[in-house]
Amino acid sequence: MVSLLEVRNISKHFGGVRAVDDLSFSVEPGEIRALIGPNGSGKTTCINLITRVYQLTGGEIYFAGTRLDQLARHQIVQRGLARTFQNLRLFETLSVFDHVLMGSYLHCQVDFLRTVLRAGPAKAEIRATTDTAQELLDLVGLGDKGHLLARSLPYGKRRLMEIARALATRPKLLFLDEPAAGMSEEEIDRLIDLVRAIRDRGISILLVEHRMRLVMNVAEQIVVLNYGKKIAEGTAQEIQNNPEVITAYLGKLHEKVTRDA
Amino acid sequence: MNTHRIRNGIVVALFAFLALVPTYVEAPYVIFVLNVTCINIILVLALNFILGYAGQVFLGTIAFFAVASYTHALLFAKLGWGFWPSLPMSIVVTSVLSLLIGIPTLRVRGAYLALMSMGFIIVVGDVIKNWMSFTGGVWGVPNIPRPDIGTFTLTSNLHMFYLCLALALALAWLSLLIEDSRYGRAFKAVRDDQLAVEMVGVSSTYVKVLAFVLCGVYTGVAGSLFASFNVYISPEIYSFNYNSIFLCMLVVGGLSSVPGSVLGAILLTAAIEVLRPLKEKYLTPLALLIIIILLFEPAGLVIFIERAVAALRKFIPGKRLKEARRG
Amino acid sequence: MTQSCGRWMSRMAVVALVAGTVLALAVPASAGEKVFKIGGLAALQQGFGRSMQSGAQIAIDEINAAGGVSGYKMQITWLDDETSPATGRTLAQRLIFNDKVDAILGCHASTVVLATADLMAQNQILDIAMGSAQKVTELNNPWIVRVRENDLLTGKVLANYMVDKAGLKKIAIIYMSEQYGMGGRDNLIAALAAKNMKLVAAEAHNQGDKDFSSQLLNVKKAGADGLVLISGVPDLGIMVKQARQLIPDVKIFMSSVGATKPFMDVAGEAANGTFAVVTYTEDNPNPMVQKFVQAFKAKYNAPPYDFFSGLSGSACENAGCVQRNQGLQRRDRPDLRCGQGRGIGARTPANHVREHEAQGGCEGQRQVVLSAQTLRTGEHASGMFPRFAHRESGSYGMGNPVSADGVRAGAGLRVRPDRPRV
Amino acid sequence: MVSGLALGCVYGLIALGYSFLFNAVGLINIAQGSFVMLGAYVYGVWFTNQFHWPFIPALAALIVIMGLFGMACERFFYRPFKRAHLRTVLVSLVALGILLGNLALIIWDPYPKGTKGLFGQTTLRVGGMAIFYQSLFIIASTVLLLIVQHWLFKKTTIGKVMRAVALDKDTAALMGIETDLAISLTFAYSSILGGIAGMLVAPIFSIEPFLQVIGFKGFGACIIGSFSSITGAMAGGLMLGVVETLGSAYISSLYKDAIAYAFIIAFLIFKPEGLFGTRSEESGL
Repeated sequence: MVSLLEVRNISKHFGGVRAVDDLSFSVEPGEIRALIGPNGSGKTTCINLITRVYQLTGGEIYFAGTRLDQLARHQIVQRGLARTFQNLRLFETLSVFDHVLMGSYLHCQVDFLRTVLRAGPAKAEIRATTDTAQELLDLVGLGDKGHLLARSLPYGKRRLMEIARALATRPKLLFLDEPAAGMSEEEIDRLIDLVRAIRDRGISILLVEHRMRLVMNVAEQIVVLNYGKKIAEGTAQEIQNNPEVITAYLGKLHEKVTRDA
Repeated sequence: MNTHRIRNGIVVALFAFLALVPTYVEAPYVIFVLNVTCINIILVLALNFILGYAGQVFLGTIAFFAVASYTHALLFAKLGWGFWPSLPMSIVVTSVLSLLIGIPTLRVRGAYLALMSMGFIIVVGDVIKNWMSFTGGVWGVPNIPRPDIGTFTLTSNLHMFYLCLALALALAWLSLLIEDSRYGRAFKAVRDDQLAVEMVGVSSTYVKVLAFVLCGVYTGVAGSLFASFNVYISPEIYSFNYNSIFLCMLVVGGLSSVPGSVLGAILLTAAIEVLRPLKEKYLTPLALLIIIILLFEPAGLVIFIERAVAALRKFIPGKRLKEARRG
Repeated sequence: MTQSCGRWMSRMAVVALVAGTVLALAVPASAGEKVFKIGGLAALQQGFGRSMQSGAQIAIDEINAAGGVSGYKMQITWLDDETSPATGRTLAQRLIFNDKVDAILGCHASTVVLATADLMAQNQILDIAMGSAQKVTELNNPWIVRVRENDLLTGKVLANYMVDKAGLKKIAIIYMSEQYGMGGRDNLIAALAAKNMKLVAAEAHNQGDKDFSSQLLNVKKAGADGLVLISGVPDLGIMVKQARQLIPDVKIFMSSVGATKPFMDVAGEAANGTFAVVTYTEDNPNPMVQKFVQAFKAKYNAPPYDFFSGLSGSACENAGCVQRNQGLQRRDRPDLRCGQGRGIGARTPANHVREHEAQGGCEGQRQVVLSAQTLRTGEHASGMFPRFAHRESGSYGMGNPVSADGVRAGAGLRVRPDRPRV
Repeated sequence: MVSGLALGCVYGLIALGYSFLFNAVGLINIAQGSFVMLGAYVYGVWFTNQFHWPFIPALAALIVIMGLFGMACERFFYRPFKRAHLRTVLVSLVALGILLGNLALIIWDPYPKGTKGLFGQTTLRVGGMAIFYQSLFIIASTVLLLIVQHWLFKKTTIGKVMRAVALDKDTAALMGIETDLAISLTFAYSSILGGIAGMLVAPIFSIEPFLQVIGFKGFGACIIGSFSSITGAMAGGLMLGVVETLGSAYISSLYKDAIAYAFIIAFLIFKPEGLFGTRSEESGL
């Protein structure tokens, strides 16, 4: 079986710094995979490389059998790969509803003139996208917030809105970049349900996350990075018992403890 | 939906106001200025696509305008094409040019784009001025005929005004429709965050080029109307001063707002005529006005009207009941 | 609440400030009883426009002090046309329909004159044009008269002097790529062709250029001994400076722009030893000219900057009389009588020039196009601007035997002999 | 060729003002040309033509005036829009340009003016060519200013503060740096640079409101060279000057500006980081 996403030996150097170094991993259809690692281990850089925000220094990326690293950013999304951002990227002047509608832009087929004049098939299309948007907002629990300006939402809700926006592009694979940051424990509970619900729609998920509660609860496979390199890969159970991972995480903790002492 | 109704209402009201002016004021000079107002409205709407909706600091609309007027003038006055064939032709030429300019230009952003647009104005000006055999060079193109409808020629400025007004209204309405469509949303999204737009699978370059082409189409119409209306065109018309005036109109009226663009064009065209006794000094109050508006109400003067209308509506019980019933 | 109130107060204060500025800048116009209204159109953002404004005011003050024209007081309203034909058209309408002017003192840019020509004819408004282009003549519009020299004449005068008097063999030109420069070039070529000569180099530059080295080097390569520069200020001044640096030996000739104070200011010492064709100079001993210059100095505390002041003054003096002389009376002003027109510039409509040319002679043409005062008396003694040392004057004017082809119009050619170079 | 070099130096000099502000605030000041114009007027018309001050006090006064003026511009035309969309800042600066151009017209009349400069019209004769001393003066001053700027930016505390602010305003503020003051000083310095450029070019060009346009060429120089490198800006200026001179000599003097802008635009499109810049990671992050 072909992997949905296959990352082969990618690396990224910023000047002399090797942010990502010869990294390979894959995501299978229908799975939730997590990418974890200490701060600065290259998790977000890795996502930025796959979505072409950064240029690769080396390596190849395949998505459902086709090569990704030659495409423009928007083409990657058109192939079925969507993402959210660690530091939220909102459209300042658009409402929550508009954000989600923006996500379904790429699936609109009707030509310019008929869309603008709302003639012929445009009407049906507008209705369809509006319905989808409402449905997605309901899914993430923002069903009644559609008319608000996105920037007026609290931090945690903005993250949910970004997820709805990404879902509106109808992805096969969704990257969630630290979705739990800034969320309360209660919100994380709901997020866990949401992530599972998304997966149940047949969308694979690559989760970059700090909050171990989320990762350990939802991820089926976990990839651990340290200094841009993969140091371990396996189920939650395996990772928790992997000595190298413990050193990477606890090593820091250990250092910190000794320093504090 | 409510804000949309207010917005559309203001546009209609502004155009109705313009249409009614000639019934009360018959002075030929006022009628003349009304024509200029309509052409300015179209130009400001054009600039609004790029600077307002898409947020790109491209200030070269005057160059598109020049190309459009020259295309129209040469086809109409020299080749005798007639107004109605020349109009779509100048729209096509201008939008193709804006496409050609748009694609490479859009790789650059912010102040780079601002400079490139200034350079573009200079290049277009140089070509028009120096390509004697084709454009008539510095002498311009004289005797551009007025448009005709059927067998009726719009020689009088009043008739010309109704044509300009109708076209301006149609284009303003089209702007409103575009704003409410997914394209309008995409323009604003590109302005707010290009990367996020690309990350929902939309090419930001495509969106920006679309804004450019729309700007080209609008300036195409404005250029055609202007050439026929003014009878004579020459390179001096398309000056930096005139260009800054569009910018003022848009900022003063309200960036990213159709009623704002229309209001800005009306107010400033009138203001410039009122400030004429200041002679060469009229740019000073205009520049101060921009700064003041940016400082106190970056959304432009139109926001005051919108607020006033919204406040008035609260006092109309019937409306409130109806809305309560609906909601 | 108080905060928003304070915010409002500060906003209102700013608005008041702006309104105040606007009002302070605006000059309220006063209305007389019996007035002859002139509308002034000029690029007031440029020096020429400013000169026209101040020069015309002198003449109007003088006329009004003497009781006006046939009892009509003269009054002038100036508007800035930015040398844009579009703005010019708008403003012409404003002047004609709103301010109800009787005559328009036209723009110095020929394109504006061309753009407004049809309005003048339709509304029977006399346009006293300042544009010097031959195209203005070709309009054949009886409502346009001109008080400035036709560019055609400048070309002829230059050719006559350079070839016949100075004996130059290789003449080159650098011109501004605007109507003024291009017209000047064509006229010079025509005038030289009449003498079986050709330009050895014709180079162009764009308005606002700062570096002319490539044009000057081409002229140098062509081995020119005489160089004609037809351009505007300040480009002309910078060009002369650079010409002195790159081709020190060439003789430099200019159109009337080369005899203006702004040119002198920019060119500085480099202006020494250059030649300029001009119809009006403030050191012309003609009492009329001197009276004008005195009045100007008294009012503005400075000498007139350029010929536009003088021409503009002359134009105003004539505005009243021309209409009657030409039978071009406005229907609504049958009572208007000819005043004491002293200049002759405006007396002949532009189409007369054409007739004369068609006949192959230029008799009378100078009267049409050249400033009246300096020509009629024939006593014009040209000079240099007093602030330059080594003054030595010569005159190439009316009655000069060199003008064998009958162009006796070169009265204003001002000769600025070479000064010994260091 | 020599004149191309001198012209290039002028462009480079103006480019310095742009590049300084860009390095410190990350802003391209489209009104820089107006600073040049203002410097030319203040120094040329007021100090030299009207007051007849000697060079040194006039230069000192120019520096003080331009510095204060730059700070005022920052206060009214930049600071209020610091957090707004870039478009707002740029529109505000365009308005500043219009305002200054028109005010110059009102304060000083619209007649173009000349000024003598330090060396008047005296020339140095080399072979068949005469070179204005003023041109040599411009080249020398430019080199001097280059060195000063390098030193100021890399070695002094104030330079370090400015660089810190440029890198990250918020962190710099947390470190106790008064970012507003630092930005204000940056504006002051770049305004002084503009003023000095104006002072230097006034004798070889002319003083008029239209002088603002020369700012665009300085900007172009930055694009060709680099905004982030001072030497780059200088080299870009020289290159632009030479291209302009050669373009008008071999192609057409009428399309000289068109050629120059085409050259700039080509650089923008194909090598946006400039000749001397390092390619920055193109990301919105």
